[in-house]
Amino acid sequence: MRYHPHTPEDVRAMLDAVGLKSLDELFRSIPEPLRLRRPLDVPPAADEIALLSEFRALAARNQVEHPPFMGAGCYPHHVPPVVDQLLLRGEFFTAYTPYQPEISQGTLQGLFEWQTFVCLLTGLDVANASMYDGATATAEAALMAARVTDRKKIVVGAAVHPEYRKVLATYLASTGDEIATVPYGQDGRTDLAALEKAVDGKTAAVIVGYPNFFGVVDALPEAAALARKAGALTVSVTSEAVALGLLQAPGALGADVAVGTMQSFGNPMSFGGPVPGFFATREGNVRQMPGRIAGATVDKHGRRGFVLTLSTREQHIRREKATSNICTNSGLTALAATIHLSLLGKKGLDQLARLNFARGRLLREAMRKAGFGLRFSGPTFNEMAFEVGEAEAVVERLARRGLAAGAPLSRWYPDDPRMKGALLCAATEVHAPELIELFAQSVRG
Amino acid sequence: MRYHPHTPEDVRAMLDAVGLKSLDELFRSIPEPLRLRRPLDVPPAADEIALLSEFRALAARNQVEHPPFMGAGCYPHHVPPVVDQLLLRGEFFTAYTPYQPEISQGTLQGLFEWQTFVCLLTGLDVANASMYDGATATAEAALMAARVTDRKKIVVGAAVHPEYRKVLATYLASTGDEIATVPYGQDGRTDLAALEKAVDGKTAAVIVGYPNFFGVVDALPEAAALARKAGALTVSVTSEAVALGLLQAPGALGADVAVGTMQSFGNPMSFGGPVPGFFATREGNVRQMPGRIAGATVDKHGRRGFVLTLSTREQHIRREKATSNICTNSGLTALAATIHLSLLGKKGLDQLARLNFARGRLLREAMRKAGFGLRFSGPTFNEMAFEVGEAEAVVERLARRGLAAGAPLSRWYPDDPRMKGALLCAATEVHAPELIELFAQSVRG
Amino acid sequence: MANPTGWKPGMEKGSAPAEGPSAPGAGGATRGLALEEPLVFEQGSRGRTGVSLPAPGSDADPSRELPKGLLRGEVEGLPELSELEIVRHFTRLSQWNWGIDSGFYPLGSCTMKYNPKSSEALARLPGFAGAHPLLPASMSQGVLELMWRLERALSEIAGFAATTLSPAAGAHGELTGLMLIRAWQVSRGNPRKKVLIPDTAHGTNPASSTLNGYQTVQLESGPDGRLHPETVAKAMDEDVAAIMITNPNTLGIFESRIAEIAAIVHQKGGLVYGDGANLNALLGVGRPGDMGFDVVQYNLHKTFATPHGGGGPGSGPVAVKAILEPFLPLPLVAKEGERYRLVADPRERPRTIGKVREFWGNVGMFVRAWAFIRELGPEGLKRVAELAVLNANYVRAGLRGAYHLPYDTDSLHEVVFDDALQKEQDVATMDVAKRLMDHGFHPPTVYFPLVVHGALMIEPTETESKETLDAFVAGMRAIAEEAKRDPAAVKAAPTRPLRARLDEVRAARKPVLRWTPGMKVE
Amino acid sequence: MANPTGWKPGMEKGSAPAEGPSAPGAGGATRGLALEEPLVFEQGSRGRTGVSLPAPGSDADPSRELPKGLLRGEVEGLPELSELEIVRHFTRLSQWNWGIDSGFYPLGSCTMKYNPKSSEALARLPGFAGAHPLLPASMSQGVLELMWRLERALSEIAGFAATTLSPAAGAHGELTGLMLIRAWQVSRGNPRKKVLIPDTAHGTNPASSTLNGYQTVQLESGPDGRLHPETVAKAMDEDVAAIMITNPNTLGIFESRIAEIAAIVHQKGGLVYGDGANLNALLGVGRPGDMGFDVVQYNLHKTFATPHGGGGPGSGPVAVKAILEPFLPLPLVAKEGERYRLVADPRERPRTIGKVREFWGNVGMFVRAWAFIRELGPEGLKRVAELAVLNANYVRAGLRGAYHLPYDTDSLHEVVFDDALQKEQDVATMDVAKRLMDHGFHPPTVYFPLVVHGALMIEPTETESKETLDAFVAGMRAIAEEAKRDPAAVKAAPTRPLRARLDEVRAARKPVLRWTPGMKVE
Ligand SMILES: Cc1ncc(COP(=O)(O)O)c(C=O)c1O
Ligand SMILES: Cc1ncc(COP(=O)(O)O)c(C=O)c1O
Repeated sequence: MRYHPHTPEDVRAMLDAVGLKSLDELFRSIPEPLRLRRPLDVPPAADEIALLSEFRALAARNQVEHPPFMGAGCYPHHVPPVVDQLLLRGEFFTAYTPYQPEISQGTLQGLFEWQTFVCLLTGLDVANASMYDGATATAEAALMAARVTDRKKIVVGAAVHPEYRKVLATYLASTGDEIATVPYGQDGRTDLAALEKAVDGKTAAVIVGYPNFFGVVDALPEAAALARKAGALTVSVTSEAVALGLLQAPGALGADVAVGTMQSFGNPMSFGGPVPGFFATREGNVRQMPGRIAGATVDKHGRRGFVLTLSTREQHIRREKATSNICTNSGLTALAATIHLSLLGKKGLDQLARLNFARGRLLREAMRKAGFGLRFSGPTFNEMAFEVGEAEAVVERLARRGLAAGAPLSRWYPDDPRMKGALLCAATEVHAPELIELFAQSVRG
Repeated sequence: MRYHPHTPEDVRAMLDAVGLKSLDELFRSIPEPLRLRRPLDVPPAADEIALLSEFRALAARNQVEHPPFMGAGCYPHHVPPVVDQLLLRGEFFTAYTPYQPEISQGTLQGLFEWQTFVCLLTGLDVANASMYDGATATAEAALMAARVTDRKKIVVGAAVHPEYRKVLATYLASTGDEIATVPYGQDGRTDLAALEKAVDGKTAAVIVGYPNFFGVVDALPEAAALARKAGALTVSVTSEAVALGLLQAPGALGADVAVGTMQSFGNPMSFGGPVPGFFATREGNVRQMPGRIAGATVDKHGRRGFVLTLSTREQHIRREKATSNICTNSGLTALAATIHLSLLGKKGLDQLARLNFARGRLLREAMRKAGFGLRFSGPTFNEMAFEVGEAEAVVERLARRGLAAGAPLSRWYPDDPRMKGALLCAATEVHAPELIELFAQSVRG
Repeated sequence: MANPTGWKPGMEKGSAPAEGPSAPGAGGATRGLALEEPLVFEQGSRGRTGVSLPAPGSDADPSRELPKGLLRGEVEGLPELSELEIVRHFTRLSQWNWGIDSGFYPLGSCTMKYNPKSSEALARLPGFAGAHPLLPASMSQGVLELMWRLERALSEIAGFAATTLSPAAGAHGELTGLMLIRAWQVSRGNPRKKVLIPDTAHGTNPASSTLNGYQTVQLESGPDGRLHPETVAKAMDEDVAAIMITNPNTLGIFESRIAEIAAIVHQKGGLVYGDGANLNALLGVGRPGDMGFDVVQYNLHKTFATPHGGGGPGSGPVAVKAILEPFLPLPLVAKEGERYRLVADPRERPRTIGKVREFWGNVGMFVRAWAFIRELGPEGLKRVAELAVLNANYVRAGLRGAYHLPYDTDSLHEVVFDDALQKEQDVATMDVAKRLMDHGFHPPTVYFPLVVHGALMIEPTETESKETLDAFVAGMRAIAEEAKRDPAAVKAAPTRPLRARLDEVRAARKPVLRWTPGMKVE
Repeated sequence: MANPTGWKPGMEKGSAPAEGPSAPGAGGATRGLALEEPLVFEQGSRGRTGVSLPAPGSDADPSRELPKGLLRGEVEGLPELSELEIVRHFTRLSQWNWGIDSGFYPLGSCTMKYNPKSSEALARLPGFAGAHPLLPASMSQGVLELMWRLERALSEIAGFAATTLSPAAGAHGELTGLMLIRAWQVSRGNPRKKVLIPDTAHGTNPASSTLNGYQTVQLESGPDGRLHPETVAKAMDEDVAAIMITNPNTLGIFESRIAEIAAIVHQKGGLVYGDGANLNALLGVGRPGDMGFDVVQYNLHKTFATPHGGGGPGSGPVAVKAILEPFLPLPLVAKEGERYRLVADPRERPRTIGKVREFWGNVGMFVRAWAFIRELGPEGLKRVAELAVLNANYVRAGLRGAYHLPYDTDSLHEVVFDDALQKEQDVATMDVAKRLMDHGFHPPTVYFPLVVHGALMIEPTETESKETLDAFVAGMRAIAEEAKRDPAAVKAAPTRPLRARLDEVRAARKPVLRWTPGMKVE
């Protein structure tokens, strides 16, 4: 076995050193009734050649020839090959949480840079070293808001990613915090009148998508104003982080917390995971923040270096009093995003964001020509919902041609008749103009 | 341009420092009539996304779904992914010839290990740091033999790879050395009677394939005996190096020089190149050997280290008196072979060689069942010529089904009627038994 | 390990003496060229970029559509570098790091085993990496089948009815498991208030219980490092929703009385949660599902060799007994004939607790974990446990005498020593850990579990060779000797890495958590 | 470069003083953890392997078919290690190495520019990497089209009628080019005897000429570093087959009188060979084909950014004027309608010199070179030359005064200094080179070209930033200062890499060229 270095002689010598006769004896502390005395019922071992062909066959049964015309929380973007070649350096991907900073400066400086990128994009003061994903980051944001405000009511827009809201609900089911969901208007933005009603003195957080699940740039400033008035925190949720290259930073619009995922930078879709969830907030909340944080310090010779810090918030120190239970996070995906953002830089991000906006216009135009209008009137970035009649039918029809058409919104909003024919589609830099044309034509069929 | 760091400000500042007004002025030493005053007529720049799709489209027009059933000097073998992930480490592949050993110990120790592997497999004393390929290695072997023996006649078996012989002829055309080609017998091995006649007091080298181009294990010991009697060097040529895991080492059978390629270890076929040509010989010839050589020494604190050595043989020191003109070699492909051989190790190489031999038997058996006999009666490893009637027609027919059938020998032996229906085929560890069956059936059609 | 490179293992005093370099450590550590590298934000020049992007192919102008107030210009502070500059930046950063690929990494409780490189190639196949999570089932049969097979295999390996693949890491799995327990308790009329957790437990256990709205009751483990039924019986009542047990526990000791303990808890209507982080010790040897556990989480990034990535991502599937199956979070993968589909609609699973992660889980880790299971097979998996336990016990035998062993009970995949013997020279666990770096080893986990003062928690894993363990033991023993002979040298460690001991107090006192223009840290 | 990591650029005296580490060099070099690593043959244990192979699927027994004498058992001496051990071995080896990805690599004449990572991804596409060279044309249209397009582009870039892609490196291209010249001369009745080569030429030029059966006549370059028509005229006669000229030459100086020289040679029936290794200076700015050259080789691994791989592989296509086209070696790629095919049969090209390499050349390098040309386009290629020349001249300006400039003639993509000024302190070029390592730079090419005693040949290439060049100039100047202040420190260099200066004399005197059991080198 290529992963097991032990020769028969090694095993014998080591058993002697340990003073045992057999490998089985190593487990004598396990009562016999608790031992498994049959081979596990899993397939027999495969050699590497068989393994590769088996997995190639599996992979071939996922149709990915054309980039999907959807985002809905996970976006098809171009990842420059250089990103992955750097990620593959074993010193990065076979390391673990940098508990020993002197020999983990690479991971630590990388995380410090990640935190800085998150702060720059969100316009907030501090960020952590990553979360599991956007959904759990949203739930943790709600919990942090509850701790900070000592209130229990979470007000969330119905246009926030439905998966995120489901996870939020699942988390809060055990904590006794309550959730009030606010409807969206014809423009696909949070209904501000309804929001105003929902927000009160018991409100810990107001959660808005930015852009929201419909691809609409939601009324973050207005929502933040209402929240501030009520003494609640505003949580901005972003799953298409490229938009933050074009849109005003959430922090600059009044958000106190910004969460979501940076999957759009440096990370393949990988059927939805892993992704770099992010969490940023204002300085004042830092000691209530969940997760790891890298910080700068000096070594005993005065040279700058980095360490994990403020760990008195964390489970390994505070145990049941910790701000969160998170331990392993999404480190490597955060590093991937950091590398991609470093490559993009100021010019590149601006260019990429404008390009995505432009591709969104091309998609809208092509669909209009094909006879499909927008479901919502609000402003969009690179994603928008179209009126296509039988959305599910369209998806099925295009699937037969190997095209992933988009996400029928009725799946998440079964009770909203307006959603019946709504198909959520996205176009990015990977969708060449010709492909966008072809897509629109195919939707018409 | 992502590869050009110069900002307009940089360019201006640098021109100032240089004391010039414009970039064009940098070229004032080039007489105007010699300047190119129009843009080069090459396609306009492509962005990375366009680049990738353009190349994917090109790659898609090479049919490689099934492993080819041929070797003929380039062999389809499984390369464990770990090999390439180590090769991709920038410190290896973006370094050059280790002229500065203190910061090139990785390359140097790797080459030292490569040289050792070559020596172990060939059973010879010394090896160099790689050649361009097997063909030029063969030509250089002939030239070295001429230097060592101070003779001008090179005797080469007709069963030596025809491409190697062509290159040999091309090289020797300018040096005035003469070539005598010796026919092969019904068994596909060098005709020893003819060889005995050909070898005389003017003979510098006798060159035999091992295995030879027909996949036949040639009569190396007998040839070597004849050569030795005449005071000539014996050169053994191997392009399927996996065979050396099963066959007696050429050096042990009397070869004075062993050349060929180790492409079979760690290197993709890549349409024929690059490949790690190898060159090994006896201690006594070391100062006549072409190419770089890594050697062990100590640093000023007595610690073992490695350097390029015996460079007084080489062009950068000896110029027109050098043993060869080679400078850049095939370093990275040699490193790939070194990594793969290290992974295989003693057990793995033995297993791989026996596996290839076994797959060769399966192929022979499957073809026999399909009604195709062997062209040659000599012993084989994983490659052999079959009698299939219209070889070119078979190749065309299978090509239409995306199968690479093998190499029709008549291409290289147009004047030998025996070759009319001969198809040279190979089977390795990548050809699963079922695939071999399918192939034989398809050949029958 | 033979040592032909011209050096004798030993250890440098302070820095290199004039007459020559000091002898490398037991792990071969010495010093070599390293390169300082500023933050990416501290480099570059206006107008540079490291990417090559297509033209928009349209003259769309955002300011025509988006309210001015919602638009921003270029993001101030972003770096501007060429691709080569970025490559050098991250290449240098990586060179400051220690990974499993660098050398021995016996970080206790983290199972730092070799991460197969073939798995990296497989996870990058376009069919997996390029799959959108909302692809129609007809377009994603390959990945759905893989998830289904992995779920089946995991359920078999730990001995449970079903497994959810959703949780993103071990702690997330704990949280999910407790949610399931809560849902079950609620279904029986009352969520209950408390969760029993032994003092040897990992910090995530109590933290997860709190996050679940449960109050943690800590149980004392016995002098043999085990949890005793009497202790549990005393604490167990109708307010207790569950007990969380790690088996083998964080001392590497098997909770041999688990069956009795489970009976006590069950008897009073509680459930038994198993923290499966240490499953490596049990693969093919014993199954939590056969020991009285009702629910357990796996750490795919430990037991199943998916890379730790400098802190993540991980994957923490949760396996349950049949009674908890109805509550599993969505999605699940269903096989219908030869077709696979995601069951994601709560209307199909009305009692589900809901969702714990967006989409379907860390699928990239599933690919790697399944590849690991496929390559090892039944015998290979059992061999993993045997060799992991053999390695740990071999190190244990090797360090006996040189370091104090707080619990002399049989241990399995890891062993915990402490600094009691070194304390006499005022050398602490942290000093030993740092000195190990100078020898060429990653330190073990330190100061955990909390029941051991100054714990040194060593988990070698099955992929380490006897030679490596011998070298590690030699290094640890050399440090123990040095602590007597020259404690100052140990306390001065590390001397070989790019950075000497870092000031963690300062980091917490004056937090600098992000780059800001002109930032100075001195 | 701003320097916020808490150190001031400077240079250590000997090794680290007790009170703390010494200041890093101008390139950021300091010391960090490095790991000794024995040879792969000096490790492992009987029975280990690092591979996983399928079962034979047949009970074939070689001894039944192969004569006993031709069979060997296991190969004695081969290593036996696990995959993890191999990964650590080569990971550590790589960490001892310096590449372009590590930092500045101004190795003169070698054009060490950035190697695009996207090209690595492209060359690994199964359609390219997995293609057998004997695939029928119908199955290999993609790679054939790529070769055809590359051939067309190369011919245009250097201004020639046609190009052969076969040669595996620059020297191989020289050899091929001279073979073509010989064939042409023979076709005119007489191969002739001599080849004229200036004293500035690279060693491969005379070596190639010898390998071609020609006698080398060395020509002296003038005080301005250029070859003068008079010199050529004196040497030129009917015995001269050709002249080999590198332009710009190895001093980085353009041979501005090339046209006159070519005329002289042509006039006497000779041909003009161009060593194109320095084409980086001319891309889009001038074309050898327009300067009187009849044949020139490219070094794709230099000008066109294919990785140097620690010594290779390279690729050395050869471009020719129409008169030489009939003699080109095979194969060539023909385009017929929309189909591409290899012309490999001499019956189609009766005057071909034959073949210089097995199969079709270093195709993997073709993919990368074509990607480079495609990404840069006409403007980008010209920009390459402009920035490469700008960078070289900027370094030249920066080092003026600190180092002696043997030729004050305008230079293009590289510049050659020498150690005349340092010699007074008995500090030589080799000392300066080694000291540069301590600063964090790869040394320039040293002691070449031979016309400059103690040459320091600096080629920055276009992919290096102004900041990097400034740091390099600072480092070089610091060394010049140090040479006056403390020459011993310079001569003691390098002090920071894993190894100090290595004993090359010993290596040649007592050659140890391979591992042997129990080998000792002390
Ligand atoms: C015993 C134990 N339980 C739980 C965890 C938490 O797992 P994760 O880090 O994947 O969240 C760990 C990981 O460190 C652990 O060691
Ligand atoms: C000027 C010059 N000519 C020729 C060569 C030989 O090229 P190669 O090393 O690719 O054979 C070189 C490479 O070092 C060179 O610098």
